[in-house]
Amino acid sequence: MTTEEPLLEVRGLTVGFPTVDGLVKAANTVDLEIRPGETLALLGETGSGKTVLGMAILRLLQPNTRIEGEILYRGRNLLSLSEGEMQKIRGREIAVVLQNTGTSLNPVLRVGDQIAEAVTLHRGLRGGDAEAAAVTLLDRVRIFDPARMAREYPHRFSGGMRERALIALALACEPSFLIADEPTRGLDAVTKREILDLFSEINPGRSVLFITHDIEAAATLAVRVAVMYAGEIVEIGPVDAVLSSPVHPYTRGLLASLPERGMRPIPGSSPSLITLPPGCRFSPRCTRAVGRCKKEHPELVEVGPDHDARCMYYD
Amino acid sequence: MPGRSVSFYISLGVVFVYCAVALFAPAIAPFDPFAISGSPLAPPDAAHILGTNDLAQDIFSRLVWGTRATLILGFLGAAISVALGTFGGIVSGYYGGRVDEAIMRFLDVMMTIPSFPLLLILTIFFRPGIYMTAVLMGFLGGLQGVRIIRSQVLSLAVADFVVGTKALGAGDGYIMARHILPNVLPLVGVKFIFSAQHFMVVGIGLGFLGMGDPAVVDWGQMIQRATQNGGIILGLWWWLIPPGLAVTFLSLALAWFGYAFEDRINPRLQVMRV
Amino acid sequence: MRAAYILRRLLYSAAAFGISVTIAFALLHFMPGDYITQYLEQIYVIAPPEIVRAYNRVYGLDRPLIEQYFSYFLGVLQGDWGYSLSYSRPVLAVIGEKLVWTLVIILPATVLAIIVGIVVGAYSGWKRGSKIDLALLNGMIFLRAIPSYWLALMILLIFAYYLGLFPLGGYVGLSALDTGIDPLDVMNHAALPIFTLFLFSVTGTYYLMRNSMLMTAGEDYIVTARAKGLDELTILRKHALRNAMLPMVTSIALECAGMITGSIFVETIFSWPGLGMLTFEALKVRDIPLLQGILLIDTLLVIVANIAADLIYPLVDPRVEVGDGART
Amino acid sequence: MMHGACTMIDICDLKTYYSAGFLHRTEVRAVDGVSFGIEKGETLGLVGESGCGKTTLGRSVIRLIEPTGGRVVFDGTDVTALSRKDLRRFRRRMQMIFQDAYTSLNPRMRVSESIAEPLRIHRIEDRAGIDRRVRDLIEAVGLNEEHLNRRPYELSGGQNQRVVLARVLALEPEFIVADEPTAGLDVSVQAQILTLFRDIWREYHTTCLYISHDLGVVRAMSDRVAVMLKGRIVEIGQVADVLDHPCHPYTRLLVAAPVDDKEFSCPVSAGAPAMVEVRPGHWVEATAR
Repeated sequence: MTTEEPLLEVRGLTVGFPTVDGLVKAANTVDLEIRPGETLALLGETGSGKTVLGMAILRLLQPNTRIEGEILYRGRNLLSLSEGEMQKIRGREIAVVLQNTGTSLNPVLRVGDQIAEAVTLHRGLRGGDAEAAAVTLLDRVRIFDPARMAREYPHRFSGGMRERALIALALACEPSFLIADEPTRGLDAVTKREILDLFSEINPGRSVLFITHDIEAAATLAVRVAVMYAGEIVEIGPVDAVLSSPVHPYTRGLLASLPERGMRPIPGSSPSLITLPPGCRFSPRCTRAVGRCKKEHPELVEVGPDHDARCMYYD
Repeated sequence: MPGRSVSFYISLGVVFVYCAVALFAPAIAPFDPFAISGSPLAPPDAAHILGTNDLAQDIFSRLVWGTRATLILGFLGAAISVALGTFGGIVSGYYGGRVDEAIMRFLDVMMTIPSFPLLLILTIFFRPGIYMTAVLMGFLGGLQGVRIIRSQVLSLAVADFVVGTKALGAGDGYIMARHILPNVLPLVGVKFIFSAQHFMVVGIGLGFLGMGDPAVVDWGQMIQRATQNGGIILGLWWWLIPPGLAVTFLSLALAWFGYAFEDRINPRLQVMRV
Repeated sequence: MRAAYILRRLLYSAAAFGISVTIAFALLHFMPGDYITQYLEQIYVIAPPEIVRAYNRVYGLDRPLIEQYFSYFLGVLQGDWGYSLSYSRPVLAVIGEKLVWTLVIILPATVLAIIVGIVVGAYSGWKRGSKIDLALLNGMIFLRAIPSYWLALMILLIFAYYLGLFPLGGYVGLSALDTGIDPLDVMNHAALPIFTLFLFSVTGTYYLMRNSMLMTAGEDYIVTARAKGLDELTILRKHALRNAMLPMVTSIALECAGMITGSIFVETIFSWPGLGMLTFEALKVRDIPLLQGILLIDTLLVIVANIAADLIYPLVDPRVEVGDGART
Repeated sequence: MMHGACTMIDICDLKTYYSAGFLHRTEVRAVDGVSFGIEKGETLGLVGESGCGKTTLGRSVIRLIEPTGGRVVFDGTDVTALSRKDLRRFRRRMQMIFQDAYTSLNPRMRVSESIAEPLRIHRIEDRAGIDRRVRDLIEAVGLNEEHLNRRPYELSGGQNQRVVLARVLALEPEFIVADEPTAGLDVSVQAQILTLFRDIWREYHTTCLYISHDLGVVRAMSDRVAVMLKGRIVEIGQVADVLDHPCHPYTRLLVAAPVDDKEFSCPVSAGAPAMVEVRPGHWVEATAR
């Protein structure tokens, strides 16, 4: 299956935000590929760089951000496209479901109109046709009485319904690639399950980058999992391999931290992204770290079939 | 943001110079501001560096003495306004409920009455001296301050750290003094600067409209004399321009200081501004 | 629901007006020294007691206070706002005449200030941090710090006195004595006052709009719009502008009170025969009934502006259910 | 009725209603007649979706919100009947930990001031004594003296939550209401904080009401669990009983149990809803037919 041409390929992506205190290195030489039709979960904690990676693909980061590397989508480097060309890709080829569901819809426009806007823009449908398309989309994400809800404003929608509306918006032009940024954050257990079900249902055959900190959600949806720590990918592989027999000490620690898996915490805290530790970024917290770990920066190496990890022990 | 920081110190410096002039007015002014010290409407010369007015008073001396009135109007007014606004805002926002309801309804009504015409009528009847004028302005301005402080206190009053301190067994007075007040102080500081600027401009405006305290020299009355007694017709720039320029320059310095100060204490705004 | 809401706002404004009538009355009747004596002192060195008594009778000052209050209140409601001492005419008639002239300069100035302030402020906020934004911002801060009377005086000196482009004051030229009032002539006289009031007001609108736009530009729904593939202009027009304008509705109403203050100075300096100059003259001769009337009309203007804002707000913000208060 | 002999907290028919709206005043029954008890040293988990009234219940129990009706008896003292003054003195014995540690600390206070504050409010120690206690406390929660001079924005979420714990522990409370104290934290930090809580509560023998929407956390932290739905407790019992053998339809939905499990079907009541003991110590609200 690795022989298939990837839909999107990230090569050596480095993202930095200049701040008063120094350059925040949010992502560091990230290599990643998303294959046609697969759901890849990008798993990481706050500040690991997972959201930055997703936003960088669509070039939605602040203008003063420093981005290096390549993002190849169907062979075209998105980072070298003009803003106009990029606008044709956003929403049509690559769509995104943003986090912060509560504030991602424009409060003064009707939900249906916000969806119809994308339909008009990319599919050329106008007026009533676009509205009808919006209603169909709302129906598809299981919003009850879609014709009526399309005419409502976002404040009438509950958290779960807004999430659905955003998913409908992302699906408006049948993008071949969907980025979902923490779509289950802040949702109740029951609603979260419904949204996860919806995701697996609406995306057959579509490539999805599922950005999350929720291991359970990643296990439910993903085919492959990439684990990020301090701006780099430390482990990537098939979901079963990574979540049941993790290799990297961070992945192991993360899994052991789960209340269901014994709740054994990793000591210490994530490093500052301005002054990253030398050598392996995880070494200050790693119980197995040896002298070499603190000096040399490990590369991603193959540790199993289609399964890579960034750790000296496997070098 | 070095630019902002530079303007912060420069504007602060200008305000200090004004304060110094006010403080040492007797030493700086060459003449008694009320005394007849030459011939009327004399153009600037060595003795009268800004000439004389129609009453033959030295304009430069009057300008120097006028600084005092301006600063008293501005800073006393601001102090009263900010004290009232802070106290009212904290009480109203913290207690909420009926107290808040009563205060807000009262303010709603007061806000409907335009404050400057109201101030004019109050001035006519109280015939206040300069200190009372400052108090009057401060009181009217304080009513608006209550709203601004209150809106901040409303969110502070339900903030976890306030509820948590209540859970520790702290009394209301303690919470307002130790937790609410320190968190609104930066806002109060900004409000103080902008209020001082506003009250100086308004106070001098009162003088300009003939509502000034006749016992003191103030720039407003100077502008009024100059405009009403022929300054424009005769084109006597040294009579017309200096007092207005003095207040404009001070107003600018305070405004600049206020914005720079706001930037300093409000990192969120700082990020957003530039 | 909507009718109930409007009714409540109206009742509320009526209460505010009633209280301002009361305040006007109280201020003028409980203060030391009655105004008739004060006024007559300006005419006679020592006013003959018969004349004082005659004036007191006409103005009802010999009756009990509470009776005076009710008759004043009823009078105000019936359009009897008292009798101007200096004009020897009913206050309302004097005010009505002057109000027209004030509106002639205030309305164009306000409309212009709102449009320019919103457009420039929106641009500045959208392009935050750019050179143009910083230049505009600093220019506006500068302009705002200049006292309105000083601004008016400088504009008068420069454009009328030194450059001679516009008349020095008044509302018509001398030729009006022969030919009657010529609108073009009036416009020529009104240009500088309007320009001054515009400058005075535009800074506030600009600053509010810029701040509002800064907030809006950072919102998540702007990112959503960008992620849809919309171009920047459409995002600004369809998504940012309307949200950023929401807080402006109420702010602009508040600016009206500022315009009243500004017009007092501007009209005085340009000798424009509106409410502002009327205020100045009434102050000069201590014409208390007239000042009372001016306070009431100013209050009414603010009330009208507030009601307008209350009515407009639910139209632009769907989140405000008609029936909730529009403002918090 | 639902607890043993050494009850620490006894809540009886607690009600907290809010009224909202201006013209059309509507009443929201956030807590609508809740009764349960917590034994000494026990942790009771409280689960339910957002808006079910968990937070209101937690705050009403320690009277941070005035309940509309009902009683809370704390170790023999009727908390709901205390005067404002007595309540303030009584607060030493019961404390609260909030969801967001960052907003739980005054941004203008240093860590040392925040931890010392409860001691000062209750005038527990002299100056030197407070200093010593603050040092002990900061170590107890796994931080060190150099953190004492910091302010909340200079610390991470996890560190702030430790400071909050130190501040709360300063009074050595017997009862703590913890309202989703790790909801905003990452899994690895959550594990650090929760193990710290568990160790300290065991050490001090603290009674705890632990509010969370995360069933995994509740299972790890509590002895018993109560399930809340629309202001009412619908199921309560030992953690394993309730989460592994849920009876109430809502609990079953929450834990995603198979729908047609006949063995643990919900009791049915003919009249008003009432709690029924389906197994020893496992109570379920009977659904109305």
